Amino acid sequence: DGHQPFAVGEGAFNWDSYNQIADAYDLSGQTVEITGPWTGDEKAKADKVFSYFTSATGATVNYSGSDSFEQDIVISARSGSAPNLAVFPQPGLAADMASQGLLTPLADGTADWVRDNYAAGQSWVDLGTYADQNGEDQMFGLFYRVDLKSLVWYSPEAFDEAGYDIPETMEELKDLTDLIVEEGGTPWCIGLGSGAATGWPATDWVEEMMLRTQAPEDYDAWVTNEMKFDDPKVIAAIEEFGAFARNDAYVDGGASAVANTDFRDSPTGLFSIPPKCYLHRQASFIPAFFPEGTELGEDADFFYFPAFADKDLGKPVLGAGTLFAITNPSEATTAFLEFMKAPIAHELWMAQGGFLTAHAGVNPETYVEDSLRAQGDILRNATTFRFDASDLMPGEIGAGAFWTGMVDYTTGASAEDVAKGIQERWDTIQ
Amino acid sequence: MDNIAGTKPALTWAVNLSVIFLVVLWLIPTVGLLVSSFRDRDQISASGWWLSPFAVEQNFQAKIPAGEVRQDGAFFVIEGNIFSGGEGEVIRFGGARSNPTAAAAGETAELTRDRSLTVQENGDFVYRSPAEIKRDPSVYYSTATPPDFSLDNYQTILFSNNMDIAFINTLTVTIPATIIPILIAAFAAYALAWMDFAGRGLLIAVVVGLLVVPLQLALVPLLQFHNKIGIGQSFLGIWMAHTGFGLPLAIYLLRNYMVGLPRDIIESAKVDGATDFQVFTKIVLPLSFPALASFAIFQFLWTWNDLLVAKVFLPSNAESWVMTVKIADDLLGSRGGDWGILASAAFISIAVPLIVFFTMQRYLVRGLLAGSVK
Amino acid sequence: MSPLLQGILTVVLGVGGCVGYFFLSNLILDKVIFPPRADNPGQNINRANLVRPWLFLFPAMAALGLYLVYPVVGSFYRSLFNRSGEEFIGLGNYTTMFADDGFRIAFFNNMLWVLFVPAAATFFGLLVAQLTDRMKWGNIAKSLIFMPMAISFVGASLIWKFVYANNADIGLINAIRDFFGASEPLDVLQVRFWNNFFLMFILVWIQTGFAMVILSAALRGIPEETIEAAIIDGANPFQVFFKIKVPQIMGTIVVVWTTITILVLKVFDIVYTMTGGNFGTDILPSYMMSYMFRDDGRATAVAFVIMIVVLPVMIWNIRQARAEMK
Amino acid sequence: MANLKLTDVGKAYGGNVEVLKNINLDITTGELIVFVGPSGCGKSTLLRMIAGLEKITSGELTIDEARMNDVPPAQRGIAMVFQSYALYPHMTVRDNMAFALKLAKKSPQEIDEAVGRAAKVLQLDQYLDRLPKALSGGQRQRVAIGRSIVRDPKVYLFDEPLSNLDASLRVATRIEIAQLKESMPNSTMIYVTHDQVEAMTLASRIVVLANKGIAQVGTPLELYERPENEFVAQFIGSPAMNLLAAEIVETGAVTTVSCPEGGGTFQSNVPTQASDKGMKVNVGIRPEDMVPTDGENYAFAHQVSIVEALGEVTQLYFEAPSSSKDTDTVIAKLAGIHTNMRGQTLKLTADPAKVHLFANGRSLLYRE
Amino acid sequence: MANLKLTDVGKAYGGNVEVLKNINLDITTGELIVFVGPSGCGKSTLLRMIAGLEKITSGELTIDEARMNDVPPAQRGIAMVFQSYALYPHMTVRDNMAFALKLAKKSPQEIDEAVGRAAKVLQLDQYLDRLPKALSGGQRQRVAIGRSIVRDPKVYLFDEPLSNLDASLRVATRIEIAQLKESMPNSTMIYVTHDQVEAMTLASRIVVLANKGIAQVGTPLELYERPENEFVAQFIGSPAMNLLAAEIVETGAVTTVSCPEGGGTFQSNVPTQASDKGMKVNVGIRPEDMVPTDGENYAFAHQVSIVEALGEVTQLYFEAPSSSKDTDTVIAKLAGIHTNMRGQTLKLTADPAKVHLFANGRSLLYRE
Ligand SMILES: Nc1ncnc2c1ncn2[C@@H]1O[C@H](COP(=O)(O)OP(=O)(O)OP(=O)(O)O)[C@@H](O)[C@H]1O
Ligand SMILES: Nc1ncnc2c1ncn2[C@@H]1O[C@H](COP(=O)(O)OP(=O)(O)OP(=O)(O)O)[C@@H](O)[C@H]1O
Ligand SMILES: [Mg+2]
Ligand SMILES: [Mg+2]
Repeated sequence: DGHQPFAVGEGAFNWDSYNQIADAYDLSGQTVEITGPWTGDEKAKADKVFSYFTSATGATVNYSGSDSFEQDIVISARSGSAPNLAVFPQPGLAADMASQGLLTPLADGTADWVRDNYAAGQSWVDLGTYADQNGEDQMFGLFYRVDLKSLVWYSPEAFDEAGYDIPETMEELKDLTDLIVEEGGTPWCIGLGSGAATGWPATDWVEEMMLRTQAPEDYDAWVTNEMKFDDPKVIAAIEEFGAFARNDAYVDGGASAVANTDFRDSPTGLFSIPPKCYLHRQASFIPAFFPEGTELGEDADFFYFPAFADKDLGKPVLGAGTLFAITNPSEATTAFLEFMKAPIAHELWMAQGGFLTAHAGVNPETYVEDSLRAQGDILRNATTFRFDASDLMPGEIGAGAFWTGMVDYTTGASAEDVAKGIQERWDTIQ
Repeated sequence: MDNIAGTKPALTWAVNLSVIFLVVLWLIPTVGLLVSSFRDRDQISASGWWLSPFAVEQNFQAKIPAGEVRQDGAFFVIEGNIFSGGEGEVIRFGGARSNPTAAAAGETAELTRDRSLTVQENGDFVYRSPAEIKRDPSVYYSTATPPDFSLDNYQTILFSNNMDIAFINTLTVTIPATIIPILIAAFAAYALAWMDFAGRGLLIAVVVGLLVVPLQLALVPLLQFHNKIGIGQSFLGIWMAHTGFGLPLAIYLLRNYMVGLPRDIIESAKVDGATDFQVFTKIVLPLSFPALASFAIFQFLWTWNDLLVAKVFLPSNAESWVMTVKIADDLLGSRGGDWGILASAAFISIAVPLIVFFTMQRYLVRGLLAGSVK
Repeated sequence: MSPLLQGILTVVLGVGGCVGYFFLSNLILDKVIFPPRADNPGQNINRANLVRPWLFLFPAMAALGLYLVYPVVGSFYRSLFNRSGEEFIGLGNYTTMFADDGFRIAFFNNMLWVLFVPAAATFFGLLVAQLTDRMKWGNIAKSLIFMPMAISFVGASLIWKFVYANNADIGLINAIRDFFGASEPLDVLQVRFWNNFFLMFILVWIQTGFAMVILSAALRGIPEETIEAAIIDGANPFQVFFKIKVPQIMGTIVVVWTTITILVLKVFDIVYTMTGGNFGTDILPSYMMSYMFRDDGRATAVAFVIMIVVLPVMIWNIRQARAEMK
Repeated sequence: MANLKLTDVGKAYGGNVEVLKNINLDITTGELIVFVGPSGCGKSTLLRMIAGLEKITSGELTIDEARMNDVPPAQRGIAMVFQSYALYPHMTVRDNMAFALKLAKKSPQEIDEAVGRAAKVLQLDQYLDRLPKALSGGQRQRVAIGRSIVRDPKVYLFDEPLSNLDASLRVATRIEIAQLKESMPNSTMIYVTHDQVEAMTLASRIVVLANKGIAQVGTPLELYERPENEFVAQFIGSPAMNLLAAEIVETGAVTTVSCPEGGGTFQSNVPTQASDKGMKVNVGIRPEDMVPTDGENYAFAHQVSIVEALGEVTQLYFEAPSSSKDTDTVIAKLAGIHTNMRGQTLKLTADPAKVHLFANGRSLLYRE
Repeated sequence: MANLKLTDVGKAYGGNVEVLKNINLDITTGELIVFVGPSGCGKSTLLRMIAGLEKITSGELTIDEARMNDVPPAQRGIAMVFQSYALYPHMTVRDNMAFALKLAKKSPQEIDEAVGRAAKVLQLDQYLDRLPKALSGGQRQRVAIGRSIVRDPKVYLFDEPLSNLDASLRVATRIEIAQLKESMPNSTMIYVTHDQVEAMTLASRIVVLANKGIAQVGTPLELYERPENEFVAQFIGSPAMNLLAAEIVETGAVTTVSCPEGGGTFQSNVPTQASDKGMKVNVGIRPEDMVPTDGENYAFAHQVSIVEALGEVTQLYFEAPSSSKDTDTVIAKLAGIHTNMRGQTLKLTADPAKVHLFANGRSLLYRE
């Protein structure tokens, strides 16, 4: 709704950037239609951000969020009733639509701007650049909002009482895991259940392991299938994941519980008394599913999912993000994207919580919590940043075969078989 | 039939008992959902719904503010009440999260590093530590929590913004989307059942075949079509879409019912001078009430619970949301795992269809055709 | 204009329009195009009667043609193209599909569903319809059994999570196992092969209400006298049921069976939300959904396989219709 | 053995539409009882109560001394032909007839034989494999009859079983039924019919139902010759008995009544007492008993308004004289063909033995 | 005006079950035609073809010279009473009767009046607001009749409309129908019945159907007095005409036949030619024409096996003598009540005017 939580001109926000937009545009009477995956609370936050665009330019913003965004946007774009902008949670889908001519490229110069203004700018440009209908690469996607994946959540209190220390390396993490088992506890909570999308949390694990066992170039090759899915390197990464998930002693409920426990329920084990587990690897959004009243920093905290000390791969970070793409251009749309580039648009959400950004020009003070700021730091300190591979793979793989393959793997199939199956599937779509 | 003499009571009993058994079998899952709809998410994942009416022993954590530490010899001591003055009854307690029920109330639990903890039933505790107390210690205890039901989930749904509009929108979609296909289908069914023309068998086959067309295939071309003719995403569009999608089943059900009507009655009406139109409206339609009512129930249910068609054919702004969209995208959205809300949503959306079912059930009458022919 | 008002207006206009269409078109046909007063009334009336069925059928056929036939034909055409829709690959989608293990599993499971669900739902529906037929609280019992019908598939899946959950504190089945001393909870949805039946039972649970409503209407249409005659002939309640009632409502049973079969071939929600097609529970519609909007060629190819699966049911129905028309 | 006893039986539909009350009837084994009565008087209802298809609202029904009110139909040992046939639409004629036998676990030969026999009697042989919907009305009715006669029940209930049959088939079937009855002296038969001939020829006793109760029970001839009341008098015999208003002028073993139509007096063999003199009575004379006369003492004189020549007999209709009661027209039936009588004025009288006297609707024969 | 003409009309069900063939019939305005014939001979079928409810397989139907084969029922100007009633189950009796009138856009008063009148005639007044399922069989049938007589069509088609009515109501209704017919000289009526009396009294002409075709058409008395063939002879009249095998011994205006049962010869008024002498014939005598005789020249002599006293008449059954044909039993019908005749041996003869002669099934009267 239109209620603005922060008065214009007050606080640590970059109000200058707001004023620039306000001065440059007068769009009264125009509308920007946007659809995206944010619903519920996130939609409310986004609406608040957008309301500043309205107050600056006079243009109305209609954002509607949908749980089945991926399906909805394809239908509406194909049938010619697409909104002006779409917020894609996965570059893969955007690339698909770009190749079908359903997206309009961003204004010239956007690529340069991103390169200059985003941390690790080139990688964001690459992630937003796809082949159009004619096979020419164009920049279609502007990233706004980043999720950080390489986090392990824990209860500081439980750690404290048990005297556990935050592991700095993967080796230490494995030792800690064994130690917890020795002391009669269960170290991990892992849940792959997510209805039709069951299995996706496991893909994150595998991607993390890829980044921690192989060079980033290998990761990139894997994403594009230059390196086959059944490459021994990939299989090794899968088995690294299996070392955690397929060990009955390591996971709450035993290995068989992994596949069908809802990912939204799985973190609650951290907070039960006695604890059902001590560790939970999941992206930055997961606190939304912690029990009511859980205070970040106090009752729950995170640490970086560490890298192997004996591999010289630095501190790789896995992330994901949403991007804006034009599905139906208009004057107001162009203006809106300008607004999205402005630091204020990022700060306004940072101040509401649950938002990370790669925009270098924002004022970190506007992060509402320390923990977010800390995540921001992880992002900033990353030596390697890679985007979620499954989001980049073709839908049938990244949002299909990969998911189900991982479920098969956790329920007993061998990594080779699973990887081979996925590769076969990949072969059929080329 | 109800008048038949000497129905055996044993048989009646057996019938009653089997029905009770079936009803219970059918009801158990739903009862689970109903009960869960009154509980919050944490409770739902803490204990089974069948235990919810009973008090359960649950473990809690109480933080002890380290403020008023008292020195007692070599020990640092904190005293107080874990309920901080409130009511409560401790059953067991412990000093470590990993062993929250180490000792019974009133006993003293020896903790690591020579610390000890005593908690009375009423929550009074004494915490003793040989070392200085740096961090607020926690006491873990178990207590019987009484069953906790609330209407919160329902409140969340019913009083969330614009739920009234969504409700009205849903009705706006469902009512025409129920009536119009029935009407069109009834005519077609009559033609397929009682009119003689070439290609009738083929048409029937086509209708049966179309029953199986997956909706998803049709969405894009249809929305394209609607955009082309200028309907776009609108209520008119969704009515038409539901009509199209509902027709095969409607025609199929109605036709099958109508062919069962006695031929003599229809012929008699024709001899009485009725045109086909009149035969249809005055004879066939009234006599087909059971089939019309059955189909109305199903079409209503289907449109009422539909999410996909609503999302595709209605504009995506909040003013046009129907309840399913509202619940799926707005209320559940980021809270996909909130079973309590899901459960209450399921129950709220069940209410109207059940009312429809009850009202329509009256038309599923016996002996509608009795006395008409020998 | 408020949508409610708009809705009421459309109901009135729509219904009025439909009735008006049928009424006026008949009137015009009879009075204007083929007036019976011409030299040969019989001929004109007959011409009118040749046209009339099509008047009755026109709206339905237009809607069906536009909303179903046209997309289907378009889709079939689409299924001959590759993923991007640019390259014509003939039956390529079909051949790759048949070579796919996932498809074969889905197909096999789907056959299980097609055999089991309609049979079980019809059986239970008939059972309930018959048992409650003359019962005092029959209507209440029926409403309770009908209730699952009114719950959305998503709601239903949630309900069954409370039964199947792999946790004695949430899932009823595991709670019962726990009560009888089973140590480890069992995820019934991961028990290969049988998990299909656990999923199927959800649909049976839902669809029994449908079968019950239709069959109960049919049971009530049976002429009482034939039942009385059978009773006098010495038939016991079972014989009355199986030899008199069931044969007389056979047509309706076919209808119910067909409808549920077709539903089985369309419903993916249950599998989708309960297991996401994992653990060997995929069925064709959910298999199709994993391609839908990504690779339309493949998705529509699956759709056509589904339509072919239903062919025997169609033929059965056409036979039945022929027999009735005699 | 099948003694049927109805004691004070009554029936009300839906609790208030009273259809029958205080029916008392004793039927002994081997009887063939015919129910007759005006359409809608409750014949089918009574039959259905005996069958157990309608609950008995009040009173008691016993078969062989056993109370039957609450015994289910199947246990009563009855076979029934429904007025509406009630054929099983999904079974062929053969299966319709064999159904009860199959239920009774008869051997296939037995069944075949019984069905074949019944089909032959009812001339249904060539239709055995048809479904009921491909039969004519009469054929359907014959199947219904066939269905009951293949069985061997204690009690047969026939509800207008021949109404759709042609005359010759009707006679043949009627005779079949009579023979069937004779061959099974231990079974009882209750038969509803509107056909006088059927009633008269078949019945060991006839029950006339009217006004929710029994008007008279008796052998066919009793009812014909000595009707208890005007209702029965007019109901039995076709066309109905003519009733003429008159006054008793002389009493005794033979009663003389005046006839207001002029024509002075004429006699009836009904005895009266002296106190009856001057009593207003209705004189009942059956059309077939009316004889033309030239004498002075005729019962009735009028112009013939309609002549119906039926071949065997001719019926003459006289426009209702003011004195006739209840029926508007007086009818006389003369043997042979008399087509040229229209417009003639005829005087009619009757044999005193065939003149009935009714006072207040009741026959003077039955006075206490 | 309603002249109906059937030319070579035939009907086959499902393409092969031939039910009727070569039906030729000319019906002129104002006639009341009665169809009779054995059950299943195709009466209803013919009626339904005239109504347009059944396609005419071959031949042509015209009404007032307009070919009707393909005209839908509503346009033929007919009203019909179905053998199966075919009441509208969801309408009250009143609405059932008013339906056609409402369709014809009659004014409410007109409708009320017409329905009221019909209800009164049919004694349905008190049932006007009931649904068909709460009516007795006869009441339903009356509603069906009422439904047709409230209208004013060109052609009435009645399919056994009185079969479920009691005798008195039947007579009354029959007379109503006759009067209705009379009051509408421009309408034509076709009436199917199994009741001889109905057929004889109502019909201006009777059509006897048999063996897929028409056996004879004629006025009732023609059929009774001069049946063309044995079938009609036996079909008309109840009980059926007795047929006895005999041989012509003397020819001329009066024919003398021998009777093989002994008893020498007796006469028939059927004229024969000299060439007929010695011809084997069947002698037909109606039961009601049989008279007991003591003379030598009797037609038949036998012991009485069954006596049926119907009140008005008594029927005597004689066990079939070897010479009787077709019917197994010879029946005689004597006026009055004769209960004590069982076991007696009677000699029977008949008035020569009432003795029919048949050769090869056809009457000698109709020889070319
Ligand atoms: N649908 C049908 N298919 C085949 N044969 C049929 C069908 N309907 C009737 N018949 C046959 O046609 C013949 C004539 O039937 P119809 O009903 O006209 O007889 P009917 O003369 O009216 O007899 P009834 O006096 O018994 O009513 C019968 O032998 C009947 O079995
Ligand atoms: N379900 C019912 N509810 C109310 N009245 C009924 C019901 N069924 C029958 N009746 C009435 O009960 C009376 C007796 O009906 P019943 O069928 O016994 O008559 P019936 O003597 O067999 O007549 P018919 O000779 O016409 O068949 C009729 O007046 C009828 O209207
Ligand atoms: Mg009756
Ligand atoms: Mg007939």
